[in-house]
Amino acid sequence: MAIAVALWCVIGLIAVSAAAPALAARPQPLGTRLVYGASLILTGLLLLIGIAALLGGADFQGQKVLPIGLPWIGAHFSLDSLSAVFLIIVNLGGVAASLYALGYGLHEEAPGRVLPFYPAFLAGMNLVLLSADAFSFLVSWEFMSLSSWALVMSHHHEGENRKAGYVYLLMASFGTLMLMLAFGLLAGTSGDATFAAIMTAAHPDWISGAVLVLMLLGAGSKAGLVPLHVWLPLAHPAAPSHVSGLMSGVMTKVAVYGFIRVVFVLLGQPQWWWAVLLLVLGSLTAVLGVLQAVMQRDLKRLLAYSTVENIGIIFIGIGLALAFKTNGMGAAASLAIVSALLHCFNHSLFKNLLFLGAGNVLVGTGERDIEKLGGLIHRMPRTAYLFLGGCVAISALPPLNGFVSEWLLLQAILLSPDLPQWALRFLVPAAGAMLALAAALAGSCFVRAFGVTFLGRARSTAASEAHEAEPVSLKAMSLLIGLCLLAGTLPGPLIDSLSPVTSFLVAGHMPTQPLMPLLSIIPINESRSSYSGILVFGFIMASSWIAIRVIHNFASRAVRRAPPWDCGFPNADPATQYTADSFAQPIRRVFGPMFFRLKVDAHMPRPGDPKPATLAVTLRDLVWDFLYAPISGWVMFAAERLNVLQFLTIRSYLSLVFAALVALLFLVATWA
Amino acid sequence: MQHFSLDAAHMFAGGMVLVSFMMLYQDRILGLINVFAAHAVVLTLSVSWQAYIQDAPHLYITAAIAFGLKAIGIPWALHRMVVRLGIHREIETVGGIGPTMLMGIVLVALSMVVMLPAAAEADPIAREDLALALSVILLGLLMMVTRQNAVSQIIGFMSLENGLILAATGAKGMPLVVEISVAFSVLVAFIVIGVFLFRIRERFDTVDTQALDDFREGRE
Amino acid sequence: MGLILDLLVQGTQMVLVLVLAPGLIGFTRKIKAHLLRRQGPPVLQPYYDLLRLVRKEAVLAHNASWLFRNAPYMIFATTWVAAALVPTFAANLHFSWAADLIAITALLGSSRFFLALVGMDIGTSFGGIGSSREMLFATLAEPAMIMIIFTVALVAGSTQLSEVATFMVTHTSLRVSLGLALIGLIIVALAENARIPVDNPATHLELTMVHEAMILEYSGRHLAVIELAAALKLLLYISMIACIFVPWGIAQPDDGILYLLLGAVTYLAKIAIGGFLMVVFETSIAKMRVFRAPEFLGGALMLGFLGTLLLFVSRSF
Amino acid sequence: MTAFLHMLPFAPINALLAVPATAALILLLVSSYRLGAWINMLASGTTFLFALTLLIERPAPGAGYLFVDDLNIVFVVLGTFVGLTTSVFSASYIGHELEIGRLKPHYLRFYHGMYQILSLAMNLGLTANNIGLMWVAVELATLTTVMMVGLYRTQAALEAAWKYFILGSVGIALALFGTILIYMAARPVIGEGHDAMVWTALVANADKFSPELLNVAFVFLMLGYGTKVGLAPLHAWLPDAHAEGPTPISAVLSGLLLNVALYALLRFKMLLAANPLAVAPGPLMVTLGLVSLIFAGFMLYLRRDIKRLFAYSSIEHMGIISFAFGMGGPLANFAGLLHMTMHSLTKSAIFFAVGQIAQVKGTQKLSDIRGLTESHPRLGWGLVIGVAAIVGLPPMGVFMSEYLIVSSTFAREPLLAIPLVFGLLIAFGALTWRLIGIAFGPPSASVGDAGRQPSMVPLFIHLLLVLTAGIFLPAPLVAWFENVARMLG
Repeated sequence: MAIAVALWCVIGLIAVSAAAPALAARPQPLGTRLVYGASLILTGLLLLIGIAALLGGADFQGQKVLPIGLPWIGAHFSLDSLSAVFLIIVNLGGVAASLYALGYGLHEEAPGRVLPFYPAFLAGMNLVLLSADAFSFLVSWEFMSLSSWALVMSHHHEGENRKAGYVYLLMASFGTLMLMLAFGLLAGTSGDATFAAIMTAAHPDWISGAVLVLMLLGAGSKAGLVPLHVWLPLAHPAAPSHVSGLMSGVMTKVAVYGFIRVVFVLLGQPQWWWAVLLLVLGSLTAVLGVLQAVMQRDLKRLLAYSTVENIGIIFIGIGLALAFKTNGMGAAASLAIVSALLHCFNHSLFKNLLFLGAGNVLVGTGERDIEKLGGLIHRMPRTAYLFLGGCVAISALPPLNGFVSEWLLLQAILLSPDLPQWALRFLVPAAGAMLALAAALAGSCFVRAFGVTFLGRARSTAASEAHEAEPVSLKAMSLLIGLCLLAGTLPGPLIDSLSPVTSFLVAGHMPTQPLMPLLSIIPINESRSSYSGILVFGFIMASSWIAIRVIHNFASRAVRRAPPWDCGFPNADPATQYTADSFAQPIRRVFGPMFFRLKVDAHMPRPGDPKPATLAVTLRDLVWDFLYAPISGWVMFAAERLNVLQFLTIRSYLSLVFAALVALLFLVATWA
Repeated sequence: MQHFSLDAAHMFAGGMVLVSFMMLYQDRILGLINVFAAHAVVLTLSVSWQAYIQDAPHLYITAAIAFGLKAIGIPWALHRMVVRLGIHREIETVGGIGPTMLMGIVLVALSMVVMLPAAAEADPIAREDLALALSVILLGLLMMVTRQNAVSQIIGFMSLENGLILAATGAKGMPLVVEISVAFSVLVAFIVIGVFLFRIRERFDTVDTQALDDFREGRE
Repeated sequence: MGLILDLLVQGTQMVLVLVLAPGLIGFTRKIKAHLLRRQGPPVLQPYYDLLRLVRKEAVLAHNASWLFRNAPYMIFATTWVAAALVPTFAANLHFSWAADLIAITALLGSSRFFLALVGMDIGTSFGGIGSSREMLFATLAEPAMIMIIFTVALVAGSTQLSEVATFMVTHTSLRVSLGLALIGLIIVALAENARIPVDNPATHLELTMVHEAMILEYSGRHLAVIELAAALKLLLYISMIACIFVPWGIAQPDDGILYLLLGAVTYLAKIAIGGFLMVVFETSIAKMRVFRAPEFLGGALMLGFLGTLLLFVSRSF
Repeated sequence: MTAFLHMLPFAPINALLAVPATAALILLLVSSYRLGAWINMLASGTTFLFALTLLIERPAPGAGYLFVDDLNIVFVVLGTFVGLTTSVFSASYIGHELEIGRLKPHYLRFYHGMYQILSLAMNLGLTANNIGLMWVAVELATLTTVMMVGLYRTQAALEAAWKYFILGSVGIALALFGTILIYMAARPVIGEGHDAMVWTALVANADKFSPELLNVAFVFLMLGYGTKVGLAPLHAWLPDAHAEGPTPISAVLSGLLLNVALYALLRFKMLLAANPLAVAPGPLMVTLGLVSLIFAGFMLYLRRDIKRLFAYSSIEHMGIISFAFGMGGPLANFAGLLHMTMHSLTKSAIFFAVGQIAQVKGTQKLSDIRGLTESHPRLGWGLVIGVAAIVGLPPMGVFMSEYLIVSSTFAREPLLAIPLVFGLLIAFGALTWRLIGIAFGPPSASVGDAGRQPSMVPLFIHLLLVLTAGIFLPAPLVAWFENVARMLG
């Protein structure tokens, strides 16, 4: 029943999409409001369905077969606890983004390029979650890519964006082809590609292994696993901000869903080396992603790189879950998978929030380069407040939600000494160290992002004349920050609600989280570790309240405004502030030579020479340099070489025919 | 009688291969045209012989077309054209006459190797004919590939076609042979007219290729 | 009844750390002055300073934002909560379940996060320098801390400090990993508290300071709160080291009042010794260049990682 | 309906030939180009209707030179449909060409006549129950298209026509030799004369033919008809012929003529497959298919002419289709048929768009065509959808066929799937790169108006069909395709 309603909602989204070109052509506020309003309602419904399916259990789950798609098997759709979890993630993001766009969308210069694809994008993501056969899954998957690609291309006048769109489309197609191969292997020669049939079939070890690798290539490229992440920081920022938020916060989670669905549900018993692969890739992704993020000057690109980092963290969690599952450690596996799922949820909240904040900044100032911003906290106080909340959450600081999932993941890592495989035992602590490093770097990254953008003094007139965003957009962000706080302070019910998923995926579940005492969460048992978000939050609130009360009541409340002190040498020029690049300099100096082939050309003129000193910093993306540049080089080389064949004389072409004929005749002669 | 008819058919077909070799050897255009005319004459004889032994009068039409068009009409037209365009000089070859001849021998051997076992069940006339016809076809192709002059390439194509007619007439009782030979004659006529009309002088690739690059795809 | 006592002990602990923290600063300054053959200010001087600061009016730069005014309380609150959660004289307090070692580290991370932000709020170059360097140290110190926590947690089977303390009292044994962790923890503590050789708490030489650079623009009550938070942090680290590595004497909340008193006395002795050792170390070493500090902290990270690995390996035998 | 068909004084199958033939004669006499265009559309429409009647009732097998079975009816219906839509597109396209003076009215009389003769030739080739007749039809089709390619009489157009002509003639000669060999193989079994060239008889007796002779024959047929299909390395005529001729002809070439040649190949493949001793034709087709796919993929990168670009994409898709048929088996054959259908529809739609683009931009140079979605939204988005379909993005039909090909290949022969996927990606990279350049960015200058209304209709009809097929294939169609796939073995 619920599945039917969900499908109707998706159809509704597609219908909105189809009607959108006509609406976009109308006088603007109306069309924009109608499209986003409809999307808001439909995603809201889907969200409710997701919640009902997760909490209500079997009553709200189910199967449906439609006579479309691949002719022999039709299109299978189903809703189970796993898809319900991601349905919640996707549609929560959809609700927030649609709400936000009710305000933000009015600033869109070319609504005709956004409105038709936005609902389609939402529909595509939902369809991926509902699909229960390989073909529908792939169609939905690629439909999702294609509609988001169109959104990326909506600001197509900038060459950067066109390049981003190209790389994105290419990588998306690569991913889909890899998934196609994976499903080809799974479905076997029979061609029966329903998930139910795949699940019941037995897969030899080498097939499962190959499928895992293909899934890593396919789903990993969509999620943004290093080294397949290159498209992500290009494409996510290029889209309108609410779409960037959806792509970063939500679409990457759909990729994670695809990975979990295939690897945990369809493949059956994992092998331990899978975990090794995942842990290595995950750690690499987390650290490289965040290091790149620290170096970025483009606010939205910074956020996109931070998405790469978080995907790394999620994959570490998934890898751990696989490692535990292989060895039959159900409780530990459930802890790891819960941490990964929870992080998916959390990341979708705060990354969406941050992108929406970046959207406000973009609308308010027209700038994405943080070096040209500064002091926005005065002109856009509410955005600043909300963005700060997002920064705290993503930096994994208590009492917000980012901390909870990373804490759970660290707890899961602490269980790894019980693993029997040596490689894993060495690898897991290393992954833990990388995770901690990534988390710490993320802190730095967001201090820099918030500090340079919102604090200090305006570095350009655009920044000094910024204006606050629409109230409705701010409401959408408030909704997200509220959820961040809720998930951070009361994670217990969330974890409890995930238990059907964990028993489904890894045949184990975490201890039922007691509501009392102290509303704390307990990964394994009480004496091992516990954390109570609400209590920590309460403590912090109470003690800061006490501090303020005490000081204001018993001491001075007087305030005097004065010029800044700055050790006695305040300089009125905003250019004397610390810039984003200078903020990143120490980290660049420590990690740059290793990860970016850092080159610094500092040129100081001799004393007396009036020429300005120059400083040139070059950072190379090693993944690009060593993987993508050579590949595109080879392709172009081959194209150049083969292109000669376009300019031959007819005689030469005849010679080709002749040669083919003679060769084949030889073949036949020797055959006989 | 059976034996004799087989020998005669064999002789004519072999004659065609021989003339094909002569064409490969020619390095003057006018000479080449003459040899081609001889090629067509041998074909005419061969087809007539087949018409006789197969008792298939319609093949005489084919023979007549071969004689009228290829032994007389086209050589005459080509003669005039060559003279008028002033290209009755040496033919540029690719790789020289000697290697081409050698290659030709290899091709003949190849067609024997391919066809003789393949057509083992066919009756002997057809078998020999087929093998020799294949040789003629391959030699014709070889000629097209190794000559840079348009006229000699046309001649190569026509000798290839002669090989086809040889094969078709050799296949006893094959229907549509006449139609096919007519269709081919139309094709050949088109080619000749094309060369003539579009003044494709030196080679098939007509005009100045540099100029074309502007319009077509030059290298980036 | 038990609950009330629990809450009472918990409350005592919260007040105790607050009261003790400036004292520890004063004590270390005094010792340091003695070691340098100076008279030094009285031990109670930090209390006087704080009182004086609190009474003064606060001077804010023209472009200071709301964040600038509110952050000191956030910094103080998170540090205080963290400090209150570390067992001092008694373990297994009622609220100790609220957060484990990792959470305590993260709480300190929160306070640092806000500190680094306010360093950038006024838009001065010194503030930026301070924040930038502070975050660099943090990027290395935090993973080091996590690895140390791993080591400890794997030995004790818990990340809960009270559990760790109880375990250490009952299962005393010498372990290489713990030794490595101790050294690592000391390095982290020095860095986190802006002590020599990473930073100099007493300096106002602009280009070398880190912590002081961030709070350069603060005055009056805001400065007082931040200073108090810094003092709390020092106390917290020393308590933490004491609680993990020399947990003897820590009382349980349901022990008698006598045990609690005993715990308090031993605790005082422990932090005094801790402070003393720190000062001795500080006076015997020179401050490093800023870019030597990453190597120093990297060392702590390596030690922590080594400790963890050794444990993983030793488990299998 | 059936009763109505019986009331007709002639069999519908003959009408497939008679209508174009009559129309051609009339068209050669009509001098007004408008009237000519209308007659052309009318004749194409009538032919299409008659082709549809074949779905309802087929002529009895056996007698006559023509026959209809499950296989060729797919081609006939598809071919006449594309012929119809192209004639509609052509009407408005040619009008514009006339206005700008690229074509003269008396060329058009010739053009329309040729169009119908081409239609005749293709219908004959598809329905002929005689390999000799089929060969003649294919040659006729080649000659007419050569004429049409050279229609503009520019240096480049003549060059392209000439190249096409020469390479096509050689191909046709090779095919003829193959045909003769097939006859030779059949003669001892079936007996002399007409019967030994009749399809139905050939297939029925193929298992008794000399396998060696069949092998050699297939080599010649593969190369001969393969030239027409445009498989690398026999493809050289194809890009230039597409690029230099009038765009409706490019659409017909890609959407129709290549299919006719492919159809011939499939017939002979069936013949070989029916003989257990003959060498399997599959590997040869797979190899040539892969070579074409990868080669064309690389060639796409450095193209500068928009029509040549899509011509190479046709080579690529012909490669995929031959690959699928070469793989064989019900799934791959089904996929091959579907892919062929989808490619015909999509590629001709793309050429419809491209023709208009070249007209509104006044150039075929890729570098001078930019920002179409902005300057001509409907045309631009039409092209975007078309290219998205042709590169195999869902929810278009090509995606379904590519999915079937790739997944079934990987399940059976993993090593073959790797070059396949590689080729697909290479081509994808080039086409999307070009697409982004054409459709997005700041628009380049336009010369003409946005094109006439009617010519958008064929474009969107084709795209709609492709979209529908990607989502929903009607059960009868599936059953029918499955039947054909089984036939192909």
